[in-house]
Amino acid sequence: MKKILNSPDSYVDEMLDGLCAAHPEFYAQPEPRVIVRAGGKTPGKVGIVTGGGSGHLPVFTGYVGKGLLDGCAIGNVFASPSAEQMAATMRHADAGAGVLRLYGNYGGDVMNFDMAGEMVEMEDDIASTTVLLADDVASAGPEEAAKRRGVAGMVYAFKIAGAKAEHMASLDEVTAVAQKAADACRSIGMALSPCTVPQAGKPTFEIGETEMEMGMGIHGEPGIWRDELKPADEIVDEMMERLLADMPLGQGDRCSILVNSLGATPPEELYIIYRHAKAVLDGKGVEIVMPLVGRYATSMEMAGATITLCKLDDELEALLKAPCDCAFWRV
Amino acid sequence: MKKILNSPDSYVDEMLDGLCAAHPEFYAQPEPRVIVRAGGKTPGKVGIVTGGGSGHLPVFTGYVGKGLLDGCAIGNVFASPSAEQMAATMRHADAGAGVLRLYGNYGGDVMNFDMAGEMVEMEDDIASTTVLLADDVASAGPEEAAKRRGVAGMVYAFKIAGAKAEHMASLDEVTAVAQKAADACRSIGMALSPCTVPQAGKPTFEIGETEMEMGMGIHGEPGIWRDELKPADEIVDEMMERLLADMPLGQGDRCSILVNSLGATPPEELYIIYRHAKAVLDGKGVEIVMPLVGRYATSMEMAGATITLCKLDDELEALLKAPCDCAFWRV
Amino acid sequence: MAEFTTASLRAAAARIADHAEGVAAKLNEADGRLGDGDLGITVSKGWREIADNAEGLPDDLGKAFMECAKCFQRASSSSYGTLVATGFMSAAKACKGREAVPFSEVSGLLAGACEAMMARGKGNLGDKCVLDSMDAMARATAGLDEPAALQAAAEAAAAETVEAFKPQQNKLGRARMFGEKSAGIADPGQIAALEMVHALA
Amino acid sequence: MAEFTTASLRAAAARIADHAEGVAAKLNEADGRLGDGDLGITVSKGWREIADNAEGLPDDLGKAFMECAKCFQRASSSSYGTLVATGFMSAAKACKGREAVPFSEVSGLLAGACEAMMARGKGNLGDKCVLDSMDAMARATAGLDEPAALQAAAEAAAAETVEAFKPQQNKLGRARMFGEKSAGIADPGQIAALEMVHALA
Ligand SMILES: Nc1ncnc2c1ncn2[C@@H]1O[C@H](COP(=O)(O)OP(=O)(O)O)[C@@H](O)[C@H]1O
Ligand SMILES: Nc1ncnc2c1ncn2[C@@H]1O[C@H](COP(=O)(O)OP(=O)(O)O)[C@@H](O)[C@H]1O
Ligand SMILES: [Mg+2]
Ligand SMILES: [Mg+2]
Ligand SMILES: [Mg+2]
Ligand SMILES: [Mg+2]
Repeated sequence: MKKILNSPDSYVDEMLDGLCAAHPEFYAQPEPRVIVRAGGKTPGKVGIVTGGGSGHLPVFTGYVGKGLLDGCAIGNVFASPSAEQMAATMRHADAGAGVLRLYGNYGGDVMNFDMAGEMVEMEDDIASTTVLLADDVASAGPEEAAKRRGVAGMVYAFKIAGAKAEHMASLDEVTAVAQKAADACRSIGMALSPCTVPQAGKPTFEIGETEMEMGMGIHGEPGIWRDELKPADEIVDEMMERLLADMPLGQGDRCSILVNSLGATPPEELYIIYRHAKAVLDGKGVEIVMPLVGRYATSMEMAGATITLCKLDDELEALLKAPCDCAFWRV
Repeated sequence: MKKILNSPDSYVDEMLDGLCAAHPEFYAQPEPRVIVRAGGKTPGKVGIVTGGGSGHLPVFTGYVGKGLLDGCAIGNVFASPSAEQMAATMRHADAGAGVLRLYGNYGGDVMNFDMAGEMVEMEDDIASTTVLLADDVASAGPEEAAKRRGVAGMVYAFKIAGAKAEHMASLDEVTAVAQKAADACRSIGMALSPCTVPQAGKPTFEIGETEMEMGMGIHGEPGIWRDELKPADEIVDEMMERLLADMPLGQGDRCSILVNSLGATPPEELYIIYRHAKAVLDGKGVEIVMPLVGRYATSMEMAGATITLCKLDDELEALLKAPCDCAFWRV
Repeated sequence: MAEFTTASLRAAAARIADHAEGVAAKLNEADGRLGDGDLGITVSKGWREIADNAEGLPDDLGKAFMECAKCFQRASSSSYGTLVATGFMSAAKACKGREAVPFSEVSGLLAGACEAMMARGKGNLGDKCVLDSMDAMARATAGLDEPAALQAAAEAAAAETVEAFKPQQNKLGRARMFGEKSAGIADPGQIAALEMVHALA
Repeated sequence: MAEFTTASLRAAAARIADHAEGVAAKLNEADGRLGDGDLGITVSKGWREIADNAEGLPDDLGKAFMECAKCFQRASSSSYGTLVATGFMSAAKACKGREAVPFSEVSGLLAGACEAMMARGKGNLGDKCVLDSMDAMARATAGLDEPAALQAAAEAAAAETVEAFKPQQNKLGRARMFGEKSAGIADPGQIAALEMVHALA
């Protein structure tokens, strides 16, 4: 296993220690596997919490910060945190105005977060709502869109809901705009090489020396097809085609686009991808607003990339452009 | 070759097109392979230029921006730009107060930049100076320190010199503080896996499935030893020992530390490294100022990490903390 | 009329925990074929946590089941862990305040757990998952009130469920992503259910 | 007294460009052993660029050499490319304003180029690099003024240099990093120098 670590069992806890030690101005860990904003809470502000497996930095933990999230429950690499940890996160994030649970649509996470919601409602009288990200168009057809996995689109939902909450909107309002952002996102990924989950010690999948998989998930979930690696522009054409088939955009539409590395793929190659993705959108007369290119939602050292489109209206655009601040993203 | 690209020959130019298209507020490309600040120049400000091979984003090009660099000449992956391109960059960066050439100590780059300096002095009457980064302690002993390679330490030099120039200091002053920053930096790297230069099409070096190389350079230059991969804390102990042997730090000293990924190594593992590096410095009573953890100077998809220490006095600390803004770093 | 108590629960937990450790590798492998390969760890860790805390289980069966739920969930938060915990919680509600429960209620407890697990995981019968095992066991044990007969009926039903669903496609959880490829592969959660009742033989 | 002109330069460039293409793979390989494996590309691309622009070279040898420098540097900015360009620039200065230069000056031109390349690359004689070849050729050709004799003396000197330095360690450029491992491996830049004179045989 080619990873820099001390022991698979301490990977996540040492990572969180290091994160808080490096950025004490952003992150605090009031109890194990729970990260909240270092500055404490703003009374009356809706709390936004997320949670999920480790191994996706900056997702999920990294996006705790001003104009973004209030708390995050952290599981082992690619594994759900427990309902108890999620409940604890919600208790820390609640500032009297209720809590939005905003996270990716994965079976284990959903069951645990639902259970956590019931726990804090019963025991702590905390009102809470759920918005699930289900943006990966490769993971289910449009007729089963609710079964889709949540991937990089959650970055937009964090940003937009976070900005709304910062404006002291109510839980219903924050929930509504988070849902609107989630509904406006479509993502698709492609992978070139796997990553290694420390506790498993071996690669998440196997793939030939010159193969790529289109539509693969961020934990190595199977995609749509596997074939010889194609030229960048052809890959982008297919990705954009599948995104736009699911959410048509044309003259007069506005969107943001996130070209995201799964980890190993360098920014050089993301810019090659962006160059052509922009050409595709330009060709359709779609206006690009605040494009994002970088490592926003990763799978440790996996090679590959995802493209997310987030269709914007005036409200979403204003919230996307509102200030935010964490160790990984500042607007 | 597992890379997302259209053709090895277009890799760099398409990357630069995408970079400028994604961040038109930061970067402009007035002629091929020359990147300058989008906003134009500030009359009377010293220009700071750098240059070197592609494949190290954010180094070099990414650090063109306010409070940082004014221009960058870009070569093919891991290859020097030509003297002519460097001269062109200097002409674009000159705003009447002269130009500092600030870059890494690599034979080809030095010869070309020297030649470029002579060209613009003769033809354009531009006064210019040179400061070389030679921070890699693994690349030569202290008695031959001037022969050392420049690696991630250049991030500190860019930041500090850039802040000084923004204060409208003279060429001599900017040069002096850049040299002071360069002298205050020590770096060391370790690599787990190679990367692939598009035009070569094969990995830069070979290394066993469970091996690491201590002291390896960012183009795969040989290091100090190669052995079985060790636990993170042991790796950090050895790296810190070698850095501190070259530049002792103790009670009352202040430094910044950069824990940098060479590309594939994920932030999770950088935080595991940071956690222990901080413990080492804490143990010596050294105060850490503005630690940096992330991908600041990379080798595309190489796996591995570097640690840089930058010893600070009041002047360097103030300049390090001064505002800066580019697509990859905002302070 | 035979009844079960917290003592019965303690004995069962010890037997299942031991058996689960023996079949953990096999369950991991089964889960690896249709998912992330952690099911053996989930089941063995969950039951070990209950067995380790068995001495302290209160006599009130409601509280004892609730404690089991917490143990299981704490030990593993993968889907199966949460579902098992949900089943325990449903039993906790049904047995609240009682120190002995007639074995004739087991069928109803299984049906109640199945329903709670459907609500928690938003799954349906026929999706090829542990719910189908729970439902089959609940139906097979209806009207029985003798431990050995209950176990035999439940095990037979669990075994039939694995075989009956094997040719079908998984419609739930990670395995759903495998689509057609999942046909012909036994559902790991159903195998785990079978192993758990088998441990009580 | 034989003299050389821009026409001689054109003829030489064509011969070296052709030969360099043939040995490019071999030079890449030699450079791969002590560096980044691009020397064959550098040398062949550089000379091809000169040969392609040979027709347009001016009769003023100073300007012609300057044009050669620009061609070489444009085609490749790896160390060797910049060093060769530097050598051409030094020749350009020495020949400025002349349309014919006696072959007896070749030795001096080589020495001058060597000096300029030392200044540019901050290398020293004995560092095991192309400078040693230049110096040896300059010394071996001293006093000669006939093309064939010049070529023969230069080639012999270049060949001896490769062999003489092979057992030593490289003290310059990328190869320096290989330390002791570089002893026993011929310096690629010295091999390239030999191939260039050999092309004129
Ligand atoms: N939503 C669900 N409802 C009911 N059963 C489920 C559900 N999701 C998964 N399962 C069952 O759990 C088994 C997998 O459990 P586990 O390995 O813990 O899942 P994961 O590791 O994917 O979280 C499946 O074989 C299936 O029987
Ligand atoms: N500073 C220098 N001074 C003189 N010769 C040098 C210098 N650096 C390299 N060389 C010569 O150039 C050769 C390598 O050239 P090249 O492959 O172009 O270098 P690189 O690819 O490392 O830039 C070496 O074998 C050596 O003979
Ligand atoms: Mg599983
Ligand atoms: Mg799991
Ligand atoms: Mg070379
Ligand atoms: Mg080179």
